[in-house]
Amino acid sequence: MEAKEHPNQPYILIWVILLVLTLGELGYAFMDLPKIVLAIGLIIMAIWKALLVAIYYMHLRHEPRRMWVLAASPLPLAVILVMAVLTEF
Amino acid sequence: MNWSWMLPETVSTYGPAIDQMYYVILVITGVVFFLTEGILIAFLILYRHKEGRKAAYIHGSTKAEVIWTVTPFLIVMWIALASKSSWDLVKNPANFPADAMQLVVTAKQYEWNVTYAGADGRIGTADDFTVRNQLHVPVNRAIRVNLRAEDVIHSFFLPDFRLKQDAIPGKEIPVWFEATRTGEFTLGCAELCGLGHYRMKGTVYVHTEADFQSWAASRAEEQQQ
Amino acid sequence: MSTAHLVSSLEGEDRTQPGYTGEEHHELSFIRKYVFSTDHKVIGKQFLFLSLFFLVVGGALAGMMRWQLGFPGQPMPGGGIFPDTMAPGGIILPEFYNSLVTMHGTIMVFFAIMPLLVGVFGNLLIPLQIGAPDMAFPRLNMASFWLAVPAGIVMLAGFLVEGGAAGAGWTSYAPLSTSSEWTGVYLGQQLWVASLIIMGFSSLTGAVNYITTVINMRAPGMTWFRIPLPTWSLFITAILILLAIPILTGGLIMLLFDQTIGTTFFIPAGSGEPLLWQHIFWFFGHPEVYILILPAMGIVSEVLACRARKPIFGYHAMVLAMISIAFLGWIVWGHHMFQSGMNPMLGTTFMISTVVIAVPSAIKTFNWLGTLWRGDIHFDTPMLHALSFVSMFIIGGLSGIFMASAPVDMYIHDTYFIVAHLHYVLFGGSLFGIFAGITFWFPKMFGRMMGEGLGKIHFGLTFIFYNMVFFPMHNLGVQGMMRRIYDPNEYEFLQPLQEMNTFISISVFLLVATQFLFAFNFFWSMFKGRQAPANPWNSNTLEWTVPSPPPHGNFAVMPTVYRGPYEYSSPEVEADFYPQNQPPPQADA
Amino acid sequence: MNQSATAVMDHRHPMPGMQVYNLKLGMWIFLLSEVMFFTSLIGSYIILRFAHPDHWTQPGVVLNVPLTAVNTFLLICSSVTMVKAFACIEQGDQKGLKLWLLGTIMIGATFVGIQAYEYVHLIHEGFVPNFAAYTAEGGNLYGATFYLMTGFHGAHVTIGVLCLIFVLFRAMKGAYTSESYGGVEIIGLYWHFVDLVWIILFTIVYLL
Ligand code: HEA
Ligand code: HEA
Ligand code: CUA
Ligand SMILES: [Cu+2]
Repeated sequence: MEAKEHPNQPYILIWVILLVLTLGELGYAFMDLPKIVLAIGLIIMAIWKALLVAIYYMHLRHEPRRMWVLAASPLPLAVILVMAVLTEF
Repeated sequence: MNWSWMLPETVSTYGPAIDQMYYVILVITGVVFFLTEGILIAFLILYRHKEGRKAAYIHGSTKAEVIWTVTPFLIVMWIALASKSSWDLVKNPANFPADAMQLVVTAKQYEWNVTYAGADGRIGTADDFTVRNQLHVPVNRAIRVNLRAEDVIHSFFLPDFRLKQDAIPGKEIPVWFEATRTGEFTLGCAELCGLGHYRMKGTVYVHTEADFQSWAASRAEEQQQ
Repeated sequence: MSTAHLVSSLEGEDRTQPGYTGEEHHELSFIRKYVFSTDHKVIGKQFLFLSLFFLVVGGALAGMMRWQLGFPGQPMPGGGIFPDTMAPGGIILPEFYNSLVTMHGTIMVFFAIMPLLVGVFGNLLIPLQIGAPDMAFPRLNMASFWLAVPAGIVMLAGFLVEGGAAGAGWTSYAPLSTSSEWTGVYLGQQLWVASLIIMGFSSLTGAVNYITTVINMRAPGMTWFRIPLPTWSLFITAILILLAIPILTGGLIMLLFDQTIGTTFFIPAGSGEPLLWQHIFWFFGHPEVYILILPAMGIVSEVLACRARKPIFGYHAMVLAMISIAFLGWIVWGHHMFQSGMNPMLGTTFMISTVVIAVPSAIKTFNWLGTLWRGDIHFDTPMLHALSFVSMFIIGGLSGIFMASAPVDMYIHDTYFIVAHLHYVLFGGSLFGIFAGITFWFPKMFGRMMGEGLGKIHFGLTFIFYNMVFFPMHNLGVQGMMRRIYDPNEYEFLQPLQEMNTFISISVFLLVATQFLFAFNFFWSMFKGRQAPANPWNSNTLEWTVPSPPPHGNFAVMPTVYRGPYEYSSPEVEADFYPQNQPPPQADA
Repeated sequence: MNQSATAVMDHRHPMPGMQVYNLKLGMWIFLLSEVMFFTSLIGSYIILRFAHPDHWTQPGVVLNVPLTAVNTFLLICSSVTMVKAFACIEQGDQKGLKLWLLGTIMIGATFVGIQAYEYVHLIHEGFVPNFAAYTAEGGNLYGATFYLMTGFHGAHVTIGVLCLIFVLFRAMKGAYTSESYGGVEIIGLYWHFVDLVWIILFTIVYLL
């Protein structure tokens, strides 16, 4: 069984990273920076955190490659929708 | 009964270009239609079941498939690119004639209100006047219509001018047209807007320049009183 | 520990072990067997009856609409039964007409064609064609059907409440659909939203099930490129459903809040954006129309190959074409919004992506023709329907090219040209595909053959009347007749078209009358038809290797698959077919 | 062993499939549709905000960011407890499973509680989704989209808590073993996904 092969997971380490990132976000958000710089930084940190959760907690890194493809499949659609509609305004 | 595939006469400057695009597509699709349906019928006759016939054991042909992928691709891409110019001409405000006469058309359930600038030539001033369900324009002059809607979405449809544009509440959408001959034409609503949608119509009166001026003057006067 | 083991302990029984034959050993009560059944074949039949019922309802609504258009302002025969809020004295009111159009479109799309294709054939065919004993999640499958039923009831309830049924079109454009002040419809509009949200859950549970089943439950040897095309198409359709429906659900929820609790997502008076609704709707809506055609394409491919006794021409190309249709389907939604006031640059982008989608359709069309070429064509009823699918889909697809050209669409948008297009693809395409599918798999479903003579008469008349109904609509559109118009005679320039409208309406009545032949044939054959053998069409795919109808659990022994599904007229064997699970002659047995 | 079972052993005809058991695959597939669902909500928020920048206020003016930061912290912790529960049952540690599950449930419930508290406060201050009744600074679209997104996320957490209670209930009856832990794994997937959505929401709604 695939799961048996990973008894010692860096779960706690990831937890610490997530916390640090959250604190980082909080501090960063209230810095006096141009809006766009803020937005980019925050989005990068959010995506980073989301990826950590998906890869470690949802065990994507132990899944076959096909599962990655599956998991990523809706993302381009989401981007297309939002980007296209944004050009309206 | 009128089984014609010919479009009715068009009276706008860009109408002929749009009609031409339509006819080009009609010819292309017509050819494709007769070709494919003809082949289909021919095959049905040629290869109908007969005693002792065994079908050919063929899984496909890469060459044929490449041909019938690339050919339609080129044709349809050409259609899209050829359509682009009339589209930009009509709908892209950057390409609108600069000296166009300005009007405001406000749609609401179930009427069209057309606001003219009045004597000062500017909209939004006291001498503006508004007429209902009538759109009076001079011939051979570009008209820029700023479309508004008060309640729900309507669609400003001038079939003889080949123009259609939705009017959206909360937005002002510009379109333009230029009539090539005088006469009376239809203004319709082409977007379902409630139970009176079917009767939300008006008339377009295309006047000569002189007639238009005198009409406008008399309306402006009426408005003053 | 094996995967199968794990599943077994979760599900209480081992469904992936070979030789698993289901629960047939213990007798099931009537309720468990026919009402709350978890057997995919029974659920498929339940969907069949449900959606045929809604097809009849949708047809009846269409008939009433056509009465008004053909004979405007005249009392409907038998129309006296309607209350004065709908049709006083049998004369249809404008607001009732709007409800008819809306409910006709909605019911046909969401409650007739979609469940017919996805609910019926998805359930019936997927496990049988891949050699599985049942769906991956039989109970979820049952839930899918039992969500569709209340959704349908809620939808129909619109006709009973005060203010009548939803009347803002099947596209329900905001802000019209957000307030009774504008539609005159009260609860009906909200029931419409609620119903579609529930129906969305039904479709979603189905989709999760189909995708898992196809990925995980295939019999040994059933590689991706040995999957029969109907299953392929249903698999791709399920992915479209999975990703498109939630977008609609999100939009519907916002719409419902706008209608009920005073939010203003789509209401400009509260700085909402009406165009946002249109984007959301069509981002779902265009994939939706491919949801409505892809399974029919799969069915037709199967029937064509089988009845022409010839391998499908370009199997790989067929699969790739479906995948690219599904993919491109996500980036063309703007073609419904060319005249909506969207950014014209964006319009150009959508025009280009839209025409490109004609290419995979072209591949499919020509491959169907290629399949017929040098075949041995048997004109049975399913084949006739499949052939008319091909020829009618060509018409519908080609009319799509006119609209794809944004400047031409400027004139024909929201005219009967669009109505003609959508019925050519949806009736000429999807519904003929469904007729082909029903007549082809009827023996597998009910264990009896469908009447062939009556079937042919039904086909012939339907084909003729159908064209008499919808072909002239192109001409109406070319003359400029708008859609969703209660009485075209209001417009002077449309008055000369009345004759044609009457002609169409009379043809509709003939078309509807013809369908009684089908209904009769259907029910008569169910009870009195000739007993069907396991494989009446000499077909290759796995569902024909089991008895008609297949037993609970489908396969007595798990089949092994040796080859692709369309090995007709193979030189390797004497017969002109070569079932997928038949071992090769020189097998080292 | 019957004939078909031999076929499975036959190396020329391997069992196709993902090498992922049905339930897990199904959950992943379901989560993809959830991605699209939240796309429609979050996407609408982005678009509406972009179209009406004046309707939105700076972070911290209306919303209580520190409180929600605590909530974010809680949800992240609950992901760890969840994954610990899963790690325990993988090793066959029944007691650990139950304890960590219980912890996850408690934290999840606290999250929902804090969110409810936050809602009550905000509504009290006049930050409501309803247009007509809107009083606070910023415009009603802000309120409407805020409640829409956080509300549906909260509903997901609530459903997650209920499912976890069900799983805990089954765990008490010893339904899971180191051989059979699918139920724990898939509720875990769901739970982490909900956490993941919150990570995005917190950034977009509270910080940007
Ligand atoms: C099953 C459903 C289905 C299918 C398959 C299609 C297929 C297509 N549709 Fe259609 N469409 C609808 C259902 C469908 N549509 C519905 C319901 C509406 C109305 C919604 C509403 O407003 O209520 C609509 C509306 C609609 C519009 C909006 C019109 C408007 O409102 O103004 C447009 C515009 O581009 C369009 C385009 C197309 C195109 C380009 C295709 C293409 O996929 C077609 C491709 C096929 C072919 C082209 C034929 C085969 C190919 C060949 C034989 C090869 C050679 C061809 C060439 C070289 C041209 N459709
Ligand atoms: C999805 C498929 C579908 C189907 C099959 C149909 C079928 C028909 N449609 Fe419809 N139609 C739509 C989808 C469909 N339609 C949509 C999406 C719209 C747009 C709505 C909108 O604008 O909002 C529309 C709009 C529309 C209009 C435009 C209305 C307007 O704009 O004002 C018209 C007008 O004539 C029309 C007519 C018809 C007719 C006469 C039929 C006939 O073909 C009906 C014939 C009857 C049947 C096919 C039922 C027969 C029953 C059986 C075969 C089963 C019997 C078997 C057993 C009981 C065992 N339709
Ligand atoms: Cu205004 Cu239709
Ligand atoms: Cu489309």
